Amino acid sequence: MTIPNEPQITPQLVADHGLKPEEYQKILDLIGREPSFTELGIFSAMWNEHCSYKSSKKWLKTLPTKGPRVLQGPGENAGVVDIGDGQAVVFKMESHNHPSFIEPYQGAATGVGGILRDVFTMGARPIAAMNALRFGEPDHEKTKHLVSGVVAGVGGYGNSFGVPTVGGEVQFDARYNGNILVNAFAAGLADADKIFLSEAKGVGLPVVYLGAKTGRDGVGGATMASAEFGDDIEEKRPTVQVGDPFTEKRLLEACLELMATGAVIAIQDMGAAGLTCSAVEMGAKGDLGVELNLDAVPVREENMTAYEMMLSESQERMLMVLHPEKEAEARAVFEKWELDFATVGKTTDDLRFRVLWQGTEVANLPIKELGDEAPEYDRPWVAPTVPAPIAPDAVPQMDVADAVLGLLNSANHSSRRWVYEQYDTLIQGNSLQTPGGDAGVVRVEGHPQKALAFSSDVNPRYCEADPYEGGKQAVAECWRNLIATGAEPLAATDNLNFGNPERPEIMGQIVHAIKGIGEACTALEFPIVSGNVSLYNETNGRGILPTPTIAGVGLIPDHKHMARKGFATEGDAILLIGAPEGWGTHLGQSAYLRDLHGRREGTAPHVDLDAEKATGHFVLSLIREGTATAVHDLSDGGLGLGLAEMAIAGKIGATIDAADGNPVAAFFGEDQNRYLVTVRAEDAEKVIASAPVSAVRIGKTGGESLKLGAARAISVADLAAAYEGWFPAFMGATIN
Amino acid sequence: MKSAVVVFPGLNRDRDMVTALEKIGGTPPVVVWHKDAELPDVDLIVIPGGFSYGDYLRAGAIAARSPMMDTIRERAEKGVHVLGVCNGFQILTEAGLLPGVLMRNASLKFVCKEVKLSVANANTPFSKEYASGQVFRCPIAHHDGNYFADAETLKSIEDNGQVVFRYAEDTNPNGSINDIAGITNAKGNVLGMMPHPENLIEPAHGGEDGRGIFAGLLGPVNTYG
Amino acid sequence: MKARVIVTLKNGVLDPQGQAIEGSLVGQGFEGVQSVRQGKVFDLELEAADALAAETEIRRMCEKLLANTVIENFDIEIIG
Amino acid sequence: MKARVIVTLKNGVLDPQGQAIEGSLVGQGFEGVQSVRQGKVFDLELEAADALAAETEIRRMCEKLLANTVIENFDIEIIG
Ligand SMILES: Nc1ncnc2c1ncn2[C@@H]1O[C@H](COP(=O)(O)OP(=O)(O)O)[C@@H](O)[C@H]1O
Ligand SMILES: [Mg+2]
Repeated sequence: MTIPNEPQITPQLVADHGLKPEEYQKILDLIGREPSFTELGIFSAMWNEHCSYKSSKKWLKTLPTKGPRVLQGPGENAGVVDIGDGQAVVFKMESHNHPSFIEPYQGAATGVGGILRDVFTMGARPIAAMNALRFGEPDHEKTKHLVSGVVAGVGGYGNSFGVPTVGGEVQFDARYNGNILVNAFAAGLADADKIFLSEAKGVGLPVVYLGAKTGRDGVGGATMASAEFGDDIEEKRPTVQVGDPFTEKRLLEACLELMATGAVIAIQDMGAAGLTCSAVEMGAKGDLGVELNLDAVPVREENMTAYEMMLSESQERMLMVLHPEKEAEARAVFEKWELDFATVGKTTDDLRFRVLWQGTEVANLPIKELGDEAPEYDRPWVAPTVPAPIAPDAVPQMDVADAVLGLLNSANHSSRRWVYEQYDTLIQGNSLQTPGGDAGVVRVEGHPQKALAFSSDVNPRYCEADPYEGGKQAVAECWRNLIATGAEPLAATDNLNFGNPERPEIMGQIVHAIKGIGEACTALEFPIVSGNVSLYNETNGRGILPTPTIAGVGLIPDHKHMARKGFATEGDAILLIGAPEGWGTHLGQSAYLRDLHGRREGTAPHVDLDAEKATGHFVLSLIREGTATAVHDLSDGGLGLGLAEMAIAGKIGATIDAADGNPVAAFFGEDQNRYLVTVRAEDAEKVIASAPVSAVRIGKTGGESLKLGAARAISVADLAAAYEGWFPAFMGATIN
Repeated sequence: MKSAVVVFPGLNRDRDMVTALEKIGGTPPVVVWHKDAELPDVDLIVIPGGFSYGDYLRAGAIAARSPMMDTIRERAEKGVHVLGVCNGFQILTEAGLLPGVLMRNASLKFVCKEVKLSVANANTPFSKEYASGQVFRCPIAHHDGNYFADAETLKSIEDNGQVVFRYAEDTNPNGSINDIAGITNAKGNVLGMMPHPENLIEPAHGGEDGRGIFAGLLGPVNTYG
Repeated sequence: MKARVIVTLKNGVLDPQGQAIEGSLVGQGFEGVQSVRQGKVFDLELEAADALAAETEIRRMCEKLLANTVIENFDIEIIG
Repeated sequence: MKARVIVTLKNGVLDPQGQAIEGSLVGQGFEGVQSVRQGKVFDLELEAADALAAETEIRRMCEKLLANTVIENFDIEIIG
């Protein structure tokens, strides 16, 4: 064998590749010799946290991933769920946290590009996108620049590519000062019997490279994404990748056209660790070897080494295994779209991953073991300590009207219009609900009535206080948001963002959050069909709030029966469904405490999954039968904020009775599984009588102001001014 | 009436436009790839929105220099109707079929929302379904919609009635001079507009205000689907 | 052969980017800033017999594509 | 005082704009074109005690706003 060994492998070099000494020993044992430099790079890419899920795998396996509609669960580029009539929705969420902190525009843009590619790699045309964003505290010196750059980057890529952004989240908390979170979601539509997978089949078939040329972008990027930030962050900068949505748009059209010709046997996009991960996955899944000839790889820079080509994270690239007899047809498609097309290798029967470069073999590794033998850790963990409940008399009191206005005008509860108006929310002409409602809704093209709903949720404050309840709550809130539009929740994807798993307390958060997510998904019949893990979100030893983002998809069989959150007509009865006695009670970890009083105390609210399910199904039935005139789920900010949002969205006021107990608890408690539903006054009694869960009439819509119990009435115009005011005032005239 | 939608790489509202033309006109338009040898004989040529060639260099600049645009220019000279929406408008100005330029929005941000348009000239084939002065709703989605022309050009297009649509009721979203949202050429058979009437043509879109533009050109056939 | 082309907006043509940047700089405390105009630069590599040929060719590129001569001026510098 | 700032992409950073322009130029028959990289130019007017003060100030502007130093280099020329 002629594997060259330049440079010398030293312990330092091994450490620089993010490999622990015992992991390196495992490599030596596996291949029976010292790896070449290129091989070391390949191992580092395959065995880092990002690709191997080595810390989380054990726990991820416990999530429910099956259901009658699930066609493809985790393990492929995206999950696939049957929506009837021979169609399927394909979706996934993925993080681009570290790159976005380093270069917010390009980091966010390439995050969007990556997730879109995951979806169309499977043969689906993207029809909706969301973005869940978490930034540091508003007055941190970097925050504005990061918000401005990330939002511009998400828009810059998605708008040009041509997918409507229909939802997302934006939150601020000091715990993200040094590690922002950028989680991008995409969903696409495909024929259920035309899903493309990454498993290669057949020996001696051409492995074809498609799309953009390879540069030195992000060499070491996947390794970086799994490393904690230290103060040497500046040095990691040159690995930034630049996105090219124009190329991605052409790649989409070319791939779909190519798939239609029947030429594609297997396809895999080049994401993190590019050529390495994609080639190994295709071969390993199909029990085949792969031989790559790097001299055939289209490059855009001179003198690229084998190492650089194998680890490059240049964007907008794909790898395919094609039917040889269709190669000419395939090439013509790519030439039409002016994209690179090169046969760079072939499948083999020896189960080896061989890489040739300038006449030498620079890597020769056992392909299955590269993935299967990746280290898997059962990292030590300690159960999180749950804080004590807050005593009712420790809750600071405040005027209810002032509190509503204060929340509406706060960083975390104000309107996100400043953000989503920078996104194309209408393109494709199918958007039935654009951002601002409980979930984004798009019509299913080609079907007269069907629509899909999308929502992304998590409350990291709850997860910090109690990862188990917080995990449950994230799932329940997402499910609830889908229900609130009239959708039957189908399935979800998760994006688990945490700190350093090598700390037992962080690992404990992960374990408990996954347990909570799993239980909620099981109880609500809302399987997880894809997902992504982002660990090591820490700077100088301080971790982010545990943030397991849940993004869900729901099906609306007939969009005539779709609900919106704005009050629809004057004189409707307002019903509070699923609430405890006194309407609201739980103020621990509430928005009221944190955002109005600067206090983070108490327990996370408990989610009763049976009650959640019963309440949700009842609300769904009210929407389906056309009884509900408006629907809104209650989450952080409670009843007071929920009512204000309904009034602002519908431009109609309301008068609410006085609550029985403490007004602060009633209006700002964050008890779970609650919805606000309006119905025609004459329907109210019947609905209340038919409710299998608690349902109380709390007031009626009408007039130009919102009056909450004994508090002073606030005009809807003033509510709207407070709600719409915070974000533009905060951002001012920033330019990226 | 026969129509064609011309597609350059990077355009992305071509499918929206095809749907609108089909729903309103009753028959689907011919979709023409910019490199196709021939542009069929049609009465209306539409260049839809998007980011042709990524909008790199200047919005619409690269597509404007393609051979297809020479063909479209010849057809326009013969009196064929040409409609450019959003990127289509930018391409038409870059190609010199319409006066002025579309610069970066004054906010420097991409903006997608609904605005109000008023009809400044109802005597064009594109606006004849509306009344002069009528105000209607229309969505926008663009990064470079800030219309600019030098004083002389501006005076001449204003005097000639070439300004067809203006942003109304303080909804100018991009800093366009004189609130200009859509203009025609001197002859009146080429219209460019930044807003997207094709995204407001049916109840599911929340309104049908945009139909008039297509109905005027295609004849009002009502087919919802 | 290498060349640099600088494309700038003509006098009197609105420059929204320059204006916004000016505002932002002043807002960030750079109070001495009186005006900002933004333009583009293109660094080209091309095959050409000599500098003159290169310049002639580049001038045509500017007129045909690189500059929108309705609103922009261009300057060509042959670097060698 | 007048100054010109030229901002260019660092070596190796992908330049989709330059690529698209290159493709268009070649397509329009400028076959000698081998590579195009696009950058930005800012023409500034500012008040400053002298050229050195101006340059120091502009350097700060570049670092804070005009250039994205993660992927771009900048060059300052004081014109007078
Ligand atoms: N980054 C974003 N992109 C698009 N839409 C967003 C974004 N952030 C928030 N939104 C939208 O703003 C609305 C309010 O968000 P949020 O308060 O998180 O909703 P909810 O409480 O219903 O989960 C939702 O419609 C959401 O989709
Ligand atoms: Mg909601």
